[in-house]
Amino acid sequence: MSIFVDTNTKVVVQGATGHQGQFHIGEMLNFGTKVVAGVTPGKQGEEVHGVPIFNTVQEAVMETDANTSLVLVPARFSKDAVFEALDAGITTLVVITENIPFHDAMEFVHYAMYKGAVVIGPNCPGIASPGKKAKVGILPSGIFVKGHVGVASRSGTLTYEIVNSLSERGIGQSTCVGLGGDPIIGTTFIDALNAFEQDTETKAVVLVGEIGGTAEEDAAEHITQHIRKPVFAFIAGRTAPPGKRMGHAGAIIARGKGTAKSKIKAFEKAGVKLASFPTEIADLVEKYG
Amino acid sequence: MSIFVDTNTKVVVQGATGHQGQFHIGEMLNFGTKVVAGVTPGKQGEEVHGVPIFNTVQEAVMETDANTSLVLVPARFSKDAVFEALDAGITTLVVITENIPFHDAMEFVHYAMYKGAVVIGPNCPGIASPGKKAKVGILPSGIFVKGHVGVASRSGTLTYEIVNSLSERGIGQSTCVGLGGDPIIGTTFIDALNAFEQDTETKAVVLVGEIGGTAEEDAAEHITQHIRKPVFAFIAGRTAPPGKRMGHAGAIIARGKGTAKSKIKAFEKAGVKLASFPTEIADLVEKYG
Amino acid sequence: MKLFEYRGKQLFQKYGISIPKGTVIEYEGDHSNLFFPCVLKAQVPVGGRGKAGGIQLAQTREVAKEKLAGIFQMKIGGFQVKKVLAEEKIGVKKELYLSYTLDRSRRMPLLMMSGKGGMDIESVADNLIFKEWINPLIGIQRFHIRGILAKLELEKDEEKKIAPIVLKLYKLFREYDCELVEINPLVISGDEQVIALDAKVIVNDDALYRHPDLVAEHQELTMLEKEAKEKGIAFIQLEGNIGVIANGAGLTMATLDALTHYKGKGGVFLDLGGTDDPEKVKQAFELMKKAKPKVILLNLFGGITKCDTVAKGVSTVISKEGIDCPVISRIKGCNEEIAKDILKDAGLITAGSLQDAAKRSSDLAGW
Amino acid sequence: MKLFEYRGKQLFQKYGISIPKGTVIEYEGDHSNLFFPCVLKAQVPVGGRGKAGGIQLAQTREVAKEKLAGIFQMKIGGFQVKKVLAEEKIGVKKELYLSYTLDRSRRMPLLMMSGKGGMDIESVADNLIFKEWINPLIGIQRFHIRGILAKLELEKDEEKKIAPIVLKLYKLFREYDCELVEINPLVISGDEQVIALDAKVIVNDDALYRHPDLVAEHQELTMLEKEAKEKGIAFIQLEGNIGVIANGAGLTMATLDALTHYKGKGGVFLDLGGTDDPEKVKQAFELMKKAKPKVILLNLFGGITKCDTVAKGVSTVISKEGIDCPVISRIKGCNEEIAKDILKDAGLITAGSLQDAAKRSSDLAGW
Repeated sequence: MSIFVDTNTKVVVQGATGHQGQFHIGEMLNFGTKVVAGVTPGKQGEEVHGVPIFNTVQEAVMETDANTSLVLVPARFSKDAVFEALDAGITTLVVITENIPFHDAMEFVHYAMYKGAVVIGPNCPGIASPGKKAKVGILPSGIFVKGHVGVASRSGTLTYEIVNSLSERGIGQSTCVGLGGDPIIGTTFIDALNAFEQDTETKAVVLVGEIGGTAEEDAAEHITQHIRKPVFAFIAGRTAPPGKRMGHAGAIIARGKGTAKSKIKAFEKAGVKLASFPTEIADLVEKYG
Repeated sequence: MSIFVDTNTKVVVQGATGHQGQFHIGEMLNFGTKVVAGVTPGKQGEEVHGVPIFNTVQEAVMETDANTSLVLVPARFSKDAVFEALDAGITTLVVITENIPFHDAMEFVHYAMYKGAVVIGPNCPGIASPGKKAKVGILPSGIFVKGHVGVASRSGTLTYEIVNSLSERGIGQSTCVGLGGDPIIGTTFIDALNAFEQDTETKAVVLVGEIGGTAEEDAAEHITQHIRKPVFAFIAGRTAPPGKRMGHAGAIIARGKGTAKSKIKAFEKAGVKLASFPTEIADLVEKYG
Repeated sequence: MKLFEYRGKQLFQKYGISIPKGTVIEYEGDHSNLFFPCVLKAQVPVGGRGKAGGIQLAQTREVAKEKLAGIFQMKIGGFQVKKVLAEEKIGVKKELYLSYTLDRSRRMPLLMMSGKGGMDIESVADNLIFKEWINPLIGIQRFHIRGILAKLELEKDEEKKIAPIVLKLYKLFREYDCELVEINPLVISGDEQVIALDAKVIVNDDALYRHPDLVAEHQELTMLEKEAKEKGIAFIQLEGNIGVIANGAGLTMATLDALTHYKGKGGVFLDLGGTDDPEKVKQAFELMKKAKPKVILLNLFGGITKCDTVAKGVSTVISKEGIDCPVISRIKGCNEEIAKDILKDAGLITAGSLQDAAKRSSDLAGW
Repeated sequence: MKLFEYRGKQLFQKYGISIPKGTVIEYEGDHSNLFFPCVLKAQVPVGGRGKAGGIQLAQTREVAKEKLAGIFQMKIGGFQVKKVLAEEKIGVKKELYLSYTLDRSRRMPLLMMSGKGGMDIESVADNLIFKEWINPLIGIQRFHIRGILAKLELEKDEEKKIAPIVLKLYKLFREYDCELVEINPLVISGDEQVIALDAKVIVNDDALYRHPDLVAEHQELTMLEKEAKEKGIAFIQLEGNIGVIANGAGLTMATLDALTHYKGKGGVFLDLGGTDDPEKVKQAFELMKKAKPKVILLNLFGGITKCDTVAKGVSTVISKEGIDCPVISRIKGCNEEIAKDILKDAGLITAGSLQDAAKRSSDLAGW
């Protein structure tokens, strides 16, 4: 198993013919991902790395049975793209695009719930399962090793660093999912934890959190009540001052909420093992067994 | 068993203190229904037949664990009332109110899907299960007898007539659900058929259809593919001219669609036994066994 | 409520959808605003006016006067022409079809477009009509429009001009609580303008209270139907000569159907609905009398509406005003016996079953 | 983007929410529109101005001149006062709190109201703050407003006046893509008017393109932060003296945290993000130099952003303009070895691990 993506994952890329689209279709194919279609209005009939391009997601789904969409379209067209994918029957969406207005994200996250679909992101690097040869997103392929640690993270590069250090120690990953750095995201730590708890391939979970919001506090409470697998965590932003957006739109201490202190305290209370430095996660997991 | 209502049904009545509300709370209580709360803004603390009144559905749900709502509020406030009930966690709604704008109904029907809730109606008489002593609506109590025929209908009085004639012959009912006479309704024949097919208490199904739309044609196709229990039907409006609304907003032959002829043909093709007169349904069911 | 073409076009204009230059002629001699050449279009709430001669071209004032006189004499589909719309003639390059309706099965607005505009859409092959469903939780989105336009095989330039029309028409459809808005044809003119040549707009009656700018006109109703509508009674005039009163729309329809079974023909559909108010019953019965049926068939199943309430209302009218046609009644349900007694006293014939009542009514009506 | 109080109040006015009569004073000598008595309110993008003396009452022109001179001298929360709002004084009967924010956990707008207006909402007891969540699929509905007002124990008459304000503020919140709109206090005045005494409006930066009427001002940013924003670089000035450059927000934060672990203090947060463009790296490094840190710590994990691209950008700046502070780098990932060579050639110190780099930077910065 794995979470959110597996060997049945068939990817359509929305925004396929742009620079980013072309590059990452190639990278995903190299990873072994079944990229079956691309969508760019007006470019029906073209191909990118042999992948056929369609005008609409509906046509792509009808022709290729795509079930997962990678959304790479610019922020101001993203809501439309997500709605289009959902109405076309896509059940898993990975939204890479950043700078999507929050109100747009709120609308499509709830519309996805109505459709019973999973949205990962927005403003996320995507998801990769090395064992299932399924990568939907822009994560660097080389850092992954097949294994039993599930990783869920609000950040990108920091996660690559952590995954890389796990891999260097021979600690492989079941699935690594980047949840996104925005305040409004479709899949939360709780959703990822529930999926990892169910996933027979995952033996331990690593959460990479940061300041802003209460996602980590919510997760801590959820872990206490529902999660039996060991959880490790790193929280970025211990030194961030209130009121400043630390690079991510979601990484901000606002109105007294979202401090690293509060998150660390909540995790400690829930028995989660915390690392002081990113690469220390590998030490903790190794020590655990 | 039964469908949509059972012994766990706890009813909150929205629009409880009006004339209709007071009368039907009494009737439902007499039927044996667990009417646990009423809602009328500004009347918190009052009682109707001993049932406590609350300002909001949320308070009613918190205090009484109501899970089903009967909506009796005027048409122009109905959308708000349905949204309120859904956000308060109500999972089954029976909307009696007629003359609700279609666009309002479309919105709340889909919002109910998002919430995973069942909406019966609008413009319907409600639902009754004599065996479960659960009636949510305005159907006359005296006509029902406990038994094994499931009835789903787009009309009110016509259904009472049919149910009454079944009861007079000693043919009891598992559940009788009035789906509503509007073009936009929450629960369709297909939904009711699926529920009756699952319901161990139901041995045969009676559908009461009428002109307008393609609900009967859709149902006929569904019966062919998915329904194993015997189905009997009556279609009203064989003599209705195109373009006239026959009393119900939904009973109209528009743009060549929705004729009785097309419905009868579809049902015949699906093996549904059709009655020429309302009371003939009882003959057919009796003959069947 | 079905709007007249010219009224629908006023709404189009409000939403920025181009329409031909035109003027409404309110009576035969009203020529002052005419221009030439012009197309004269009878304003009636039914289709088929073209075939009936309700659309005519006039090149000069002379011809226009003559043709207007003719059109104002016409009855089309039973409706007297009372207004004529005079419009400039548009040079047509392409004719498209564009509409929004309600899809009852999916409970959503349905957008339909076709490259085959200008003809009855029901006669257009299915594979030439393209559809997009608009989920009411999100409303229209760019992808709907992009998707449907891509299928119409238009020039890029035409797509760009039509896309905003598709969007604006949805706004009108939603904001005016429409059951139908249809532009057939939507034309691309010789000078590359996109113009709505016709307008069919049906507003949901139940939402009219939200649109005080639309005066309820209900042009498509007969005089008696209008009177009934004002009184809140479901009343429909049909072709036959038997008046049917019942409580509940389904029961009323079933009663009409039963008549047909016995070769009778319903002339009035009158549904008392769920009322238990004798005054309302009285009003309804008076309305029925005005329709002058040859026989009246009263079919009741008493529940919330009690049989005796209806019986009292009916007997009040008969005892006060008399009645000049036979009334057959069939009564069942709550307070059935009391009702039967009242009606017998009033001189009505009571039948045992619907079949019996329908047969006797049909025989009496002698169709 | 946080709007100044007076700008927020202009939006309130646009949405029909009453505000006190007032005028904006653009410079110290700008007295022409003043009226008396008036309240003088320093316009700064931070809270706490009341305690800092930024709100003062003036009964006469004399007093106003004197007080304005004082206020225009002030720096509040690090921000020089550049505008003052002069408002009529409102007689207060009741003070309420009203706001809409984003609930990140539920992914919905959150409506909050309290009868305890006029104080810091964080200091109000939880059971005195009432909440309604607004599902974005349906937007605000009557029941939300009815429900929350019922809990505030207001007079019926007051409820009726406040309900439309709650509705209008939601519209503003939604239509202007806000992260926060807050009225604290919303007052019922002595003469029973409902008036917004303060206005806090934060518009989502990413949606500013939809609001061309709002000129992006970003009053809350420093000069260098504004420059960075224009160039699309994530750059934040902090209190310390070590400049941190990394790629990715999480990694940059983690680098700052590592410094703190070794008693160092970050002075600049500079996130290169996912760029692989040497020109952008160059711009970012120049910006870093302008911030004049005592030490620069460069921490890279190469993936999409290749290590050598960053190294090239940095070495270009150093070779051209020189550098007057030590630069410690820690490089890992894609093209790590090439990058290390480039940086060594440019005279940078390379460290083996983040811990090592952080320790050496902190020691050099000598905090």
